[in-house]
Amino acid sequence: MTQVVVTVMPKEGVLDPQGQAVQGALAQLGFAGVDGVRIGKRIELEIAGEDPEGQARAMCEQLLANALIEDFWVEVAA
Amino acid sequence: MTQVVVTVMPKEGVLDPQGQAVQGALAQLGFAGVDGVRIGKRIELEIAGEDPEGQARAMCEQLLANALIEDFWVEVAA
Amino acid sequence: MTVAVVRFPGSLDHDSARRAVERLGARAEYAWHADGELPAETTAVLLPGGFSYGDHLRCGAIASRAPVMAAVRRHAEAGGRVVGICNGFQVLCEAGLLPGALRRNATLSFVCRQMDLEVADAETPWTGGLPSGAGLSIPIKNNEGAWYGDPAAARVVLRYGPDNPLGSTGRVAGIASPAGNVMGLMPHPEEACDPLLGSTDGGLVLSGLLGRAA
Amino acid sequence: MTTATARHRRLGLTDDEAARIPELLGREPSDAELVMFSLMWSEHCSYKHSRPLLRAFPTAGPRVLQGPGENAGVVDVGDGLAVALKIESHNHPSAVEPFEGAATGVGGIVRDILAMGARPIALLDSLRFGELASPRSRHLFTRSVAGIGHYGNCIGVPTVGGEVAFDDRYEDSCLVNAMCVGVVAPEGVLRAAASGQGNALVLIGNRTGRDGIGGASVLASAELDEDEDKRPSVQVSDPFTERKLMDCCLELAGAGALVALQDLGAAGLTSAASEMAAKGRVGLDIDLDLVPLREALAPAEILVSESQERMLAVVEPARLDEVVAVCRRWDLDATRIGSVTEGEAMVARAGGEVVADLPARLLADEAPVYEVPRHPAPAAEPLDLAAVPEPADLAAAWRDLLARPNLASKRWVYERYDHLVGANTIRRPGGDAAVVRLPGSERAIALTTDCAERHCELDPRGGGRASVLEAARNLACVGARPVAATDCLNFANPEKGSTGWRLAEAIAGMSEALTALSVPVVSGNVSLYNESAGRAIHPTPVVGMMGLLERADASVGQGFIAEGDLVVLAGDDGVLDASEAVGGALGRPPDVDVDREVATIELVLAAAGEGILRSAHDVSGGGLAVALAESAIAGGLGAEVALAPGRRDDEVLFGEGGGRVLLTVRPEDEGRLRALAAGAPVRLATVGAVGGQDVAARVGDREARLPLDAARAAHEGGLPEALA
Ligand SMILES: Nc1ncnc2c1ncn2[C@@H]1O[C@H](COP(=O)(O)OP(=O)(O)O)[C@@H](O)[C@H]1O
Ligand SMILES: [Mg+2]
Repeated sequence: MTQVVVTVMPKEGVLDPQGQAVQGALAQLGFAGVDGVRIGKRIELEIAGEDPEGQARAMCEQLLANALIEDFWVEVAA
Repeated sequence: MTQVVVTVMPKEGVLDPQGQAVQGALAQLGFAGVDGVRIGKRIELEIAGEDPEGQARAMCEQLLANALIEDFWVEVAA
Repeated sequence: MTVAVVRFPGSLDHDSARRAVERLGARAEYAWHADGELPAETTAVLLPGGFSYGDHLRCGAIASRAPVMAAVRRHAEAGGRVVGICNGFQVLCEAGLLPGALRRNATLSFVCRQMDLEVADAETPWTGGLPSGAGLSIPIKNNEGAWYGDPAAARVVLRYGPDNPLGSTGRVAGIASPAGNVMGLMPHPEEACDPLLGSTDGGLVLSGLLGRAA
Repeated sequence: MTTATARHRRLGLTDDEAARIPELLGREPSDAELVMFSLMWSEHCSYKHSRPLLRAFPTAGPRVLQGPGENAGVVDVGDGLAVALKIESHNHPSAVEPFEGAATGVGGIVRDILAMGARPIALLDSLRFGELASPRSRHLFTRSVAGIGHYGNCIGVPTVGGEVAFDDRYEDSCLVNAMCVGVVAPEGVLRAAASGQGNALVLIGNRTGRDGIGGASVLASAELDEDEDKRPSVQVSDPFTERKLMDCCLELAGAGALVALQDLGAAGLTSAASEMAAKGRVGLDIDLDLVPLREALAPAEILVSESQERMLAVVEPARLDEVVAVCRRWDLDATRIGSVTEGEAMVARAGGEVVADLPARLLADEAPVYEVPRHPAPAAEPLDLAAVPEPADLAAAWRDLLARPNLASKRWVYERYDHLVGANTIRRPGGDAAVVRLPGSERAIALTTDCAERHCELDPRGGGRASVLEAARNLACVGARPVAATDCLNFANPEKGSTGWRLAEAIAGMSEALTALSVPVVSGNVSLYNESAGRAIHPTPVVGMMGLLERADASVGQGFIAEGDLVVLAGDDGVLDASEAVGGALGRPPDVDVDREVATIELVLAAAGEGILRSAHDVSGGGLAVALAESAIAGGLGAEVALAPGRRDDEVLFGEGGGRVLLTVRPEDEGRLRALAAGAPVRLATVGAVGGQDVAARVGDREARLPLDAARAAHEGGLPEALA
C-alpha cells in the first residue's frame, strides 16, 4: 500500500464563491489582512500495486477532478 | 502577503461518508487496490502582517476547522 | 411511448417523475444504475433529481460513471430524447452529454423556491411550442444549481427572470444539446404537473419526452 | 469509596441504582453489564422522572392503531391508509455541534418512523434559541438549520413545517426538536417485538464506530456544564446511507421479509436488542465479534455505540438470504449478529467469552421510577398596563413587530429546506399548517408544531392548554380536523425548584385540551435537564399535531382572495400578558377557556366543510394586527378593519390569546357563517373588508395604516436583517 495524496483546487480564473464567503467571514472575525482565499479538496488514499502515481492520475481524470473547473496534482509519500 | 495553506481533515475514527462513497465509486471504476480514502479541505490564503502561521491557527480555531470532528495543520510558504 | 426513469442510489424524485410522465399519457419504467442496458421498449430517458451517491465529491460525478450511463449515452447519440432534472442535469454535464458544470449556489445555501422562467429558445421540443420570452412557473430546490460555462457554446432553452439566486452564468436555468434531443434543467417540472400543487407548466417541459426522436 | 462505586458514578448511576443492580441480578454485574444499565437506566432511555406523569395523557381513540410505547404512534386515516408520527428532541447534541447534532436528530426520528414499516413523507422542526443579538445563538441557529436541511434534503423527505422562536432563556440550552410522519397500510405496520426461537437477528446499515459512546446517559441526562470530559465523540450524519436504508427497509417490509424491525438510537445495540427481546418476551444471543466495525472497539463499546444509520431486524432463517441480497443490492451491510432464543436472557459474547447475560426486561422495563418534587411556583401577577408604555405611533409599532425575528417570516429557514420533494405538498411552509397529500389517495393530512412557552412559564397549566389549542387551531385554519398528537416535553432539571410541578401542570393542561378535542397522544419524547449555568429554559411542551382532510383539494389558505370579501374575527379578546409586544414572559394571561376555544375551532371546521371560507388565519404572535398583515401579504391584497375601542389601543391590536381566528367570506356567505355559529359559545365580529394596497386598522378614532409593500418588507426582511 502506498500513501497517495490528491489535491483538487478550483481553476485559476474560475471564481470560488465559497472561498470568497470564508474570506468575508474571516474579515468579520477581525482578520483584516486576508486575501485570495481559495478552497479545494485534499483526498488521501492508499493504493496497492504498480505505479500508484499513474493510477492516481487516472482516477483524477476519470472521477476525482472535473477538468473544466478544477486543477489537480498528485503526491506520493516517499 | 504570505502564502499560507491550511489543511483540514476528518479526525481519526470520525465517520467520513464522503471518503466511503468515493472509495466505492473507484472500486466500481475498476481501481481494485484502493483503501483508506479520506477527504478533507485544502484552504489557500494570503495573510498580511505579523506571524501569519499564528494568525492561521487562530482562524482554524475560530472558523476554518471544527475541533470536535476535524484535525487541521498550517503550512507557510518559505 | 416508454420513458426510462433512471434510479441511482440516492435518487429522490424518480417516483414524482414517474407519476408526472404517466399524467402525460406515457408509460414509465425504472432503469437501474448497475444495469448496462435500458428497458427494451425505452423511447426516451429521464434522469431524476436527488442526491445520487450523497452528492459526494461533485454532484452527479459518481452517477455519471455508473454502468447505465453508457446505455443512456448510446440512446442520446442515436438522437433519442433525454432530460436530466436537477441532479440529472448535473449527471448529464459530468457525463459530457451537455456542456458546462453546475457549481455551488451564489447564496451558498440550498434554495427551495417557486421560480419565474422564460423561454430562451422556442425551437427545442422542451418548451411545449411556447414562443421565445414566454413565461413559466416551476420550482427549484438545489444546493449546486449554478450552471457555469459559455452560454454561446450552449443551447440555452430556459432562463431565470431577474431573480437568479443561484448565480448561474447568463441566468441559465436549462440547456439543450446542439441537436436539442438532450435537455438538462435545474427547475423541477415533475413538481409542476398537477393543479393541486399550484402549477402545470412542468408538463410543457416533460412533453418533450413524448415527441419523435429528433 | 471503592473504585467500583466511583465507576458507577462516572457512568451516571446513583449509589441506590448501583445497589439495586446486584439485587436484581443476584450477583455483581460484569463491567459491560454495568455500562448497559447505566445507559438504559438514564433519563433519556428510561423516562424515570417523567413516566408516572405521562400517564395523564389521553392515548385512546377509534383511529389509534398504535399508541405510545412503540417507536412511533400510528393512526388509521381511512382509504386503507395509516399514518405513523413522532417528535423527538436532539437538544444537547445540537448545543455541542449544531450541524451534526440537528442532522442526526432528523436521522433518528426518520428511523423511528421507518421501524413501523412506514414510508416517511414529511418532516417538521421545532426550534428555540437565544436572542439573535448573541453571536453564539446566531451560530447555533444557522448551523442547526443547515444540518436539518442537509439531512432532510438529502434523504428526500420534505420538511413542510415547524417553528422557530428566540428568547434569552434558550441562550445556554437551545432546543432542536424534529417530527416525522410516514404512511403505511394498516396491515403493514411493523413492531419491534422479537419473536420466533431460532430467528436471525440482522444488523443493517453503517459500520459501528466510537460515535456518541455514552451519549444517552451523558448528553441527554446531565446538565451540559458538568464534566466537559463526559462529552462523547460527536456523531457524524450520513444521510446518503439513511436514504439507502429507507429504500431497502421499505422494500423488505413490503415483501413481508421482516418479523420485527427496530432502529438503533440512544444506547445503540443494547437498547435496540433489549427492547426487542423484552417486548417479545424472548431471549437474544448476540455474538459481538460479528458486528461490522469501523475501528477496533471493546465489547462494551460495541454494545452502546450510537453510530447512526443502523437498523436491527428479526428475520426467519428461510428468508435470510433474500434479506441479505436486497441489502447488498442497496449497497448496505447486512450481518447476522445473533439469534432469538427461548427464555428472557439477553446474552452477548465476544472472543468466546460471555460479556453480558441478563434478563432483557431488567434493562428495558425495570429502571427505577422517581416521583419528582412538585413545589408550586408562586402565581404570577397579571400585567400592570400602567407600567407598560403605550406606543405613540401604532403603525410604527406594527411594522416593528412584523420585523421581530419571533414574528417575521421564516422564509429564510424553510427556503433552505426542500419542502416539495415527493410532489405531495399542497400547502407549503409559511401558512398555519402544511397540507400534504396522502400518496394514492383523495385525502390529505395537515401538520403543525406549536408551543406557548412564555405562557407556560407564567402558568404551565394554561400554557399547556394554549399549546394544544393553537396546534388544533392551526389545523382547523387549513380545513383539517385534528386527529392525533405527538409531544416533546422540553423542561429544565426536574429535581430542582418547581420544574417537576411545571411538568405535571403542563401535562394536565395539555390533557384537558386534548380530551376536549378528542385528540389522543400517540407518541412523544421527554427532554429534561435543559438548563446550565443556572439558566433554565421556559417550560417548552412542543405539540406536534396532525389533521385530516377528506378531500385534498378542499384545503384553505391564510391569504386574502378577493376585494370585497368580509373580514370576520372569531374568538375572544387578547391581552398583552406574555405577548411579543411586551417582549417576554411578563404578566399572567387569563385562564384559557377550553370549551370556548374548541367551539371556535369547530366553527372554523364547519365553515371550511361547507366551502364558504375564503381564507383563515390563526391569530397568534403579534395579535390581530400581525395576523391581518400576514393574510394581506400572503394574498397580495390589503384590508381595512375597524375594531371596538374600550381597551388600550395597543392591546386591541397586538394582544395575544383568546383563541381567535381571522376569517374571510363572501358577503353573501356571512349569514351562513353566523348561522353555523348560532348557539355556540363563539364571539363573531365582522370587522371590515378585503381591498386596496394598504392594511389599515382603526380602533375608535385612532388608525394604524401600513402600505402592503412596507408590511411585506418588514415581515420578509426581519430575519435576514437580524442575521446580517
Ligand atoms: N423551523 C421551521 N421549519 C419549517 N417551517 C417553519 C419553521 N418555522 C416557521 N415555519 C413556517 O412558518 C409558518 C409560520 O410560523 P409561525 O408564525 O411561527 O407559526 P404559528 O405562529 O402559526 O405557530 C409555520 O406554520 C411554518 O409553516
Ligand atoms: Mg399559526
